[in-house]
Amino acid sequence: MLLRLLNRLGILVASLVVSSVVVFAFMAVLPGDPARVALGVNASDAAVAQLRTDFGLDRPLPVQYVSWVTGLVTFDPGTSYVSGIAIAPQLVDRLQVTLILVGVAMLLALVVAVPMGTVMAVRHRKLSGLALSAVAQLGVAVPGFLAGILLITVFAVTLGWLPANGWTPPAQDPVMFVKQLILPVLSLGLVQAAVLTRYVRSAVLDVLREDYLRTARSKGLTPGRALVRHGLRNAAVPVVTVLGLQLATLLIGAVVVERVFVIPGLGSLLLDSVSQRDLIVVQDVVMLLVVAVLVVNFVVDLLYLVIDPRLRAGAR
Amino acid sequence: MTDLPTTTPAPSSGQVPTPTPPAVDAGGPGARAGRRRRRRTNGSLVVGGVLVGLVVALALVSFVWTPHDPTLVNAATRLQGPSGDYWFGTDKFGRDVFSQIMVGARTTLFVGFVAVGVAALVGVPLGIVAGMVRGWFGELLMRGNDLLLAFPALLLAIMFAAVYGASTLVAMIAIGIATIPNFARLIRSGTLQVLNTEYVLAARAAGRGPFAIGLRHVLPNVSSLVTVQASVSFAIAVIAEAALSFLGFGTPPPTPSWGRMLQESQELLFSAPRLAIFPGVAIAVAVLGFNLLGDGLRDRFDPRLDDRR
Amino acid sequence: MTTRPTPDTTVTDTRGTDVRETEVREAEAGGREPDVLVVDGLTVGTHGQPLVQDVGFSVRRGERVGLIGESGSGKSLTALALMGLLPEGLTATGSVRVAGVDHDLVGANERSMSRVRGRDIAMVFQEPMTALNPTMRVGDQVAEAMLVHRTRPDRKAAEAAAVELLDQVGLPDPPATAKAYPHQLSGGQRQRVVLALALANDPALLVCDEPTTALDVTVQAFVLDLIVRGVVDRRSAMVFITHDLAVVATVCERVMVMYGGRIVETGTVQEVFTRPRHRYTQGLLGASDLTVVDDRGRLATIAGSVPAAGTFPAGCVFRNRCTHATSACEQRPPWTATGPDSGYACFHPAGSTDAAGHPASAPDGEQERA
Amino acid sequence: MTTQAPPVHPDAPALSVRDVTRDYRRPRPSLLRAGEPVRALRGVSFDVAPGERFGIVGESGCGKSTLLRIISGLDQPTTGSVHVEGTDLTGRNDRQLRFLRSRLQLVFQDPMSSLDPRMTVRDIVAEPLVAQGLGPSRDRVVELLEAVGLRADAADRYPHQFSGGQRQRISIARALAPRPRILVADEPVSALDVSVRAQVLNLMTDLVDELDLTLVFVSHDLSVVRHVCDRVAVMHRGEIVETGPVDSVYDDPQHPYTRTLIAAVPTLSKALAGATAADLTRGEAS
Amino acid sequence: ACSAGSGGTSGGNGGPGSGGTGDAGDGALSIGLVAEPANLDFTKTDGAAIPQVLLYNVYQGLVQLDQNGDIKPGLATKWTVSDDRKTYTFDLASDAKFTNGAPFTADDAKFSIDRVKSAWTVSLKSAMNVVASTTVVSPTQLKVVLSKPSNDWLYRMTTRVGAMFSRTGVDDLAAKPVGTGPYSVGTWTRGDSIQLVRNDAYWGTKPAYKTVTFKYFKDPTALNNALLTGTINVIGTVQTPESLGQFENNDKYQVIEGTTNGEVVLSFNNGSGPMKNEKMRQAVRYAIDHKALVDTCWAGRGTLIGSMSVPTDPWYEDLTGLYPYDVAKAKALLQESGEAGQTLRLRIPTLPYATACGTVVKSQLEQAGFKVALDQLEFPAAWLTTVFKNADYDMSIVAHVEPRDMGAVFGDPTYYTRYTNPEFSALLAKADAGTEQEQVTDMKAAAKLLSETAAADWLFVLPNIIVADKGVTGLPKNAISESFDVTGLSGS
Ligand SMILES: Nc1ncnc2c1ncn2[C@@H]1O[C@H](COP(=O)(O)OP(=O)(O)OP(=O)(O)O)[C@@H](O)[C@H]1O
Ligand SMILES: Nc1ncnc2c1ncn2[C@@H]1O[C@H](COP(=O)(O)OP(=O)(O)OP(=O)(O)O)[C@@H](O)[C@H]1O
Ligand SMILES: [Mg+2]
Ligand SMILES: [Mg+2]
Ligand code: NI
Repeated sequence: MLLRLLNRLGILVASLVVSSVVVFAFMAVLPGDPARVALGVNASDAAVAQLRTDFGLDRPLPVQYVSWVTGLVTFDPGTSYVSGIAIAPQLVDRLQVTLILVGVAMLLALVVAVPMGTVMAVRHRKLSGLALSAVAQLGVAVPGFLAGILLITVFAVTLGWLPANGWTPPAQDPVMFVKQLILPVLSLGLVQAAVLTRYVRSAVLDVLREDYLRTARSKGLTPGRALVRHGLRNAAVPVVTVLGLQLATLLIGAVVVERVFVIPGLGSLLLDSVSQRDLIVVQDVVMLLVVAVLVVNFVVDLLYLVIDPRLRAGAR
Repeated sequence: MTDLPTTTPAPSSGQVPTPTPPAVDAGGPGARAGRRRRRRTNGSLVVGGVLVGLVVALALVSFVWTPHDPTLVNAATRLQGPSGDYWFGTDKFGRDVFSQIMVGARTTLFVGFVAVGVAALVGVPLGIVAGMVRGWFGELLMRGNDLLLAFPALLLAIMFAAVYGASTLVAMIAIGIATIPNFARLIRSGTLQVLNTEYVLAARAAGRGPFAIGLRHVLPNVSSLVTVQASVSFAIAVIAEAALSFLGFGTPPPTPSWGRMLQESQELLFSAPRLAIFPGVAIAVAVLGFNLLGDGLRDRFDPRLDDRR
Repeated sequence: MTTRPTPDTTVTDTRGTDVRETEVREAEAGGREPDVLVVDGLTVGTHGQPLVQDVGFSVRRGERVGLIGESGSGKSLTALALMGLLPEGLTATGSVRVAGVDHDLVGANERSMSRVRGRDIAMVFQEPMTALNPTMRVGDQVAEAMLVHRTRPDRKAAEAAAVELLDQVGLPDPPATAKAYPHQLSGGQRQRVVLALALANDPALLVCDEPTTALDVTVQAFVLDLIVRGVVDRRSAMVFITHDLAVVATVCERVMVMYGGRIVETGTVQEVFTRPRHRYTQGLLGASDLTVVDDRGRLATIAGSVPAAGTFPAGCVFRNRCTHATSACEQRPPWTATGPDSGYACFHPAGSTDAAGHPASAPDGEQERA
Repeated sequence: MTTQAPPVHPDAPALSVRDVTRDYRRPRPSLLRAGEPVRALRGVSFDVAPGERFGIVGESGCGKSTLLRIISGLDQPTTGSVHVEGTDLTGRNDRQLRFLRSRLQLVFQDPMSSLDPRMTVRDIVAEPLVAQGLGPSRDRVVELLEAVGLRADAADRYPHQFSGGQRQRISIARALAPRPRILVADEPVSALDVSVRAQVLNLMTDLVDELDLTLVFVSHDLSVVRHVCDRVAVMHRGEIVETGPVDSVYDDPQHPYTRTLIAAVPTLSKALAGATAADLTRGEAS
Repeated sequence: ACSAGSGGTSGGNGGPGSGGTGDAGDGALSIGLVAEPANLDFTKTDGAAIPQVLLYNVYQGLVQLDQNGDIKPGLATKWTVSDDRKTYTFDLASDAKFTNGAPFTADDAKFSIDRVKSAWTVSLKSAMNVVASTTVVSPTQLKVVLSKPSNDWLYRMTTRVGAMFSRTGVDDLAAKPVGTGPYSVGTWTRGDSIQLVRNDAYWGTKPAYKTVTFKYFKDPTALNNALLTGTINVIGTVQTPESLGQFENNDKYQVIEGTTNGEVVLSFNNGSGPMKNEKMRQAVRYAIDHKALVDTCWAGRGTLIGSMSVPTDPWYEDLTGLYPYDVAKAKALLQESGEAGQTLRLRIPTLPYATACGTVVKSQLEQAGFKVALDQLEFPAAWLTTVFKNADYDMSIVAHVEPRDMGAVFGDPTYYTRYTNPEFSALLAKADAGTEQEQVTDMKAAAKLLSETAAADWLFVLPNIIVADKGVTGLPKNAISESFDVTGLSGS
């Protein structure tokens, strides 16, 4: 078990190293000069060159890479080219925002999807199940930003129940924080819930066909209890996989919803930085995302071990 | 009248009693390993097929005919409501919305084909090779593939747009590349399953080389997986294109695209909500269609669903 | 116990309505064990297509009855119908009564069925690999069977009882095994766990659906022995399904032969396997015996193969593979009782003098063996 | 282009297996530690004379399939050697083993999974011919189908349209296609029902007689082997514990394991003679 | 029209801040804008976003621009110009103080002006190239000597280049600006808002709102929604003119429409390619129906102009008549030019007005027989590199929002328009050196020349549209300075 963990950890580290090279190389080929963007339209070539030196962009690429990675490892991701401001606190702020948004949305998705998907699977031949499926299908078919626009139009602009957009840190004004969180979380969470529901449904359907569920019923468990006691845990493996993937893609995928709801999240930071060619910030954000994705995958892997004893090594 | 079973005289080896195959469906599940595939028409498949067919039809017809020129700006006809002449009305440029929806269907399909094409063309061979080649090379392929998974589609699309400029093609290649790992993973596990079957062993015993096995046995047998994954990826690509157009990284004007129509309609959401509704519904229909098609295909190809148990 | 020919509806009705009355009557009648299971006119099918038709039989306490037949003949569906565990889309009609349960199992709702399952009637399934929940310790799975029915006061007692049961089915180091997950056990061991949980509540009736088909011969022998001992010790009735004639002969006292969704012959093991009457039974016996070959070294076979469900011929279901079939077989052969517990459904039974095609009215073979 | 087929030694045994061992590596539990090996075969040796019908019995997991794969050149032994008609197979890759494909063919256990569900019967039966460049003639396929008792019109259908027994016939037809001299069968009837089993066994014995094939027949069911074979080897945990003519092994087993195995096989005659399940576990042949 | 600074004694007593009547209250105001500054240091970072927030509000210059485009006193109470028009003498306010507590003196003024040349990096610093020397006459008097007469210099002093910094307050300009203005920078939530807090030690009239928050909305629709739901009180500049209907028909809101310096230019590559051909350029100008264009892509809101000056410029002249919409003429010229078969690459930045106008321009040109390929280039990076730096384009659309930028855009042959015309350059030079009257005359001539040679096509001037809650008063009608001046705002 421990060895397996170490093994996974080794793979994680190796992946991180390779991705950092990939990310860096990608940035190196990105056309557009951060110095020129920072200096504006009429800047002289000399001034641009000077700024490039200041940014360290004139050094050979390997040197730039090493200094960047060294910075990352020592939690000093550098200073933004464009704003000249340290990146670390910004990353922390933005990540916090995105994590709250995505976390709460995924929670909502889970809370909606698990029961709904289960019911859909159990009643997949009944009208109620089909109706639920249809709802979920429609949910999947609506892009998140469209859902957001609709929600704003109805609940904020027309009914005036909730603010249309904005973000208030919870420490500053908890009530406002919650009010502003509701709509974005709904538009992100419900769409994700629709996707997740379908996976839950198919996982539960698979489990429903398993022999051990029949065994459980033959013991005298009602179908419902059999499913809860024996089925859901086994259905969890594929669901956890999808959940991990969703979480990972949402960190950046939330950008559209962030845009619609004017939320200063990681995705918005990335978009802005890309357009301003604030390469060092882009690099850091992308790396942060990659780390997040890999860590999420790592955690999902560990979860497998928790869920399914067959996967625990040394247990044979 | 007797109904003795017909025995076919076995030519060289004496009498081997052989049952006459029933006229329609020979054999059937007789022996223990008997398995029967029943091809049911399922609702998802039909509805999905119809919706996708609708989108395809719109796109095809738009090549030969649209009610109006979808890119013709005309100040005189701007913001008209639906009428006999302009079925879905006109937008702020005075362009016919219905014509744009029709031509937009082309973009949508193009988007799907490029994204899914890139993903499948790379992902499927990758998955098969990674499944067939054992040892460090296969391992390396899969690790690289996992790494790609760490770059979400939208991220790649935005970065590609930054490098190569925003265009539908670039966006969709990025989406396609980001979808490669999904295909590769799925196909690899399918390949491993196929490779574990005795018919592959039999093919080797027959003298088939690895290439022929990959092409003649593995590929056909994972093709249903590919079909299902493709239709679902299609839906995802359509949404991604809409989102990218919304962010300004997608299809550039004036090429009609549903995503961009939606974005352009935003400022008129209150005065002319139909400008948002028509493309919104179109996107939903296309996505729904491809998703349903995928579900239907999955059900149809799932041996467990029509297997007797 | 009686095997009920289906046309004999009057008997069916009276017997079907109240099992307990019957039990009492029979028990009083002559020291015979009471019926634990009475099945009548059981038909299983999809919308228009019957897969099992008019099956009727009963099993007495402590009796071990085999159900044999080729793959696809409807054995499993019959067993699942008894348990009320038919797969979706299939429905059963007729009646299934079990001693100690005051309602018919056919058509009973899930809630009342779940009270019956695992306590009055338990089942052992074919595939030991998939019949256990891979994410739950086997001890807990066995204990659960008792906790569901509250046959043990608390979890602790149930767990102790589970260890005890695992010991009874011959698993090594029962406390440790109870803590193991299914994948840590071999196929034979797993099948023993399944057996333990079926026996947990001393069910009146144990249904085994090919419990050893997936096992090695040596392991099979062991498991069969355990099953027999388990039901003998508990004086449970057992329905044992297999397609292996030798296994059924080893384990059971009586045997029913199924073909095309119908019971075509029934009798004691001795009767059926030494003097088969139905032509299908005869063919099956011939094909299974690898020691008997003709002059060219070839085994006896039944021509053709089992038709797909729903494509069995009308009349005698076996007639399109039967070398003795005549136009008479286009009618459904009536049940010919050869004893209280035996009979067959064939116009041209083996062992009768009349090869031309009239049912032998009183088979004399019966007396010989009696 | 093709590698020169090695000559056939007329006096050599059809098959000669010497001290074959095969270790499988378990997948690595970690990057640092290699997986522990599974010893599937531990020094197996035997000869099969031309025209002989040789049986191998043993319980699940004892290494029968591994052995067959090695014999058919689909796997390489860890140590030891295999000669087919005098030619050493060890150390040859798939290309260099092409000569073997026309001399030795295989029939597998599962009639469903051994036929590619997406190929027509024609393509399946013709596959060895195509693969070996022998030219897939329509006539040959029909001829083969008829040889195994299938109608010619079966060629255009797909495996799922056939019953288990019929599928196993297709499998046999495919094996016979390149006119092999050695037929290797890995539990070809254990997935079949008794009645179908009899049909397939009849077909196999007929064909072996007719075509004068050398047969290597693997089964876990000793009575089937007894019916089909002349000589039998009993395997246990990767080793051959006993070999001899079938009848003598069956009637007078020497090794204790053989005895348990034989005893555990339930038979009608024993059962009717009053043998109980308990008797089967005792390990004594009755 | 241009008065301030001419006679040399434009008096101003109390202080700047044109409005600023109300008592210092506790109110808070929230203004929605589109572009957020990357940092607060406009000495090193270009773009309109920083001065929009900081200028006049946090930083003040010696002089500043009023709503009519006139130069008014700022930190300088008055100034005089020598006869050779080279020496400017500024009398400075004596009670002005920086937010770091330091008093504002002539030393600070000298420091600030000199610092432009030494420490600034943005290209705007070239406005100070003409300064020969700065001399502190007394703590309240500063003398600036120019190397040559320049009308433009004093005008530039009203922009950010003229902002006054504290000698002890330039360490962290990016985050902590130190100015003399009525507001100081409070909290800045990056990606969201910048809050200005009233400077209670301000030397002039104190503004009405205690805090003014600039909130940033990338998405124009979100901006509208924010006002509709009360998150903000003012939309600084409406980017979606089509959406105005919902505010105009609602008596909770007021809509103020004025003008800006932003000429939306259909720029031509005068240096190479098909557009080097003057006939082509003229043909394009004839082919565009400006009225229809502004109607479709900017909801008819916007002023049509015919050259590179806006109505608030002193030398403005309506030149729309030079190239009336005439498809027939366009077609004829196109044929004459000999470039008829060429595909024109219209490479536009990813900005809302450019996208909208590009769509219309393409359609109109195609109707006149042109072949147009539309390319969208990501703004700023890709557009800057491709169009601006490398001039790899035939036509583009961009709003030149800098004030009085005729010379900047067309006076420099290396500028992306690649317009070379000695006659035009000469006129510009003359205008800069002459008196105000001469300046107006020469600039008029220059504008006309520019238009006649079809150096570009001027689509329209972006309107300044502000939507606000009804009660907010003192909102600037025109956006002609670089500042969003909040000092005069008050509410009911
Ligand atoms: N869910 C189902 N839907 C439709 N037909 C079914 C279903 N389950 C079983 N059948 C059909 O019913 C018939 C009887 O099946 P059953 O499983 O009872 O046979 P069996 O005798 O148990 O065979 P085996 O020995 O293979 O287990 C078969 O022909 C089968 O195809
Ligand atoms: N690819 C493999 N990797 C690791 N172990 C293997 C592999 N193939 C087989 N084994 C192991 O080798 C041993 C022998 O396997 P083999 O398949 O030869 O047995 P068998 O006698 O054919 O069994 P069965 O009757 O189940 O087919 C088994 O313990 C099995 O688990
Ligand atoms: Mg069964
Ligand atoms: Mg094997
Ligand atoms: Ni008959």
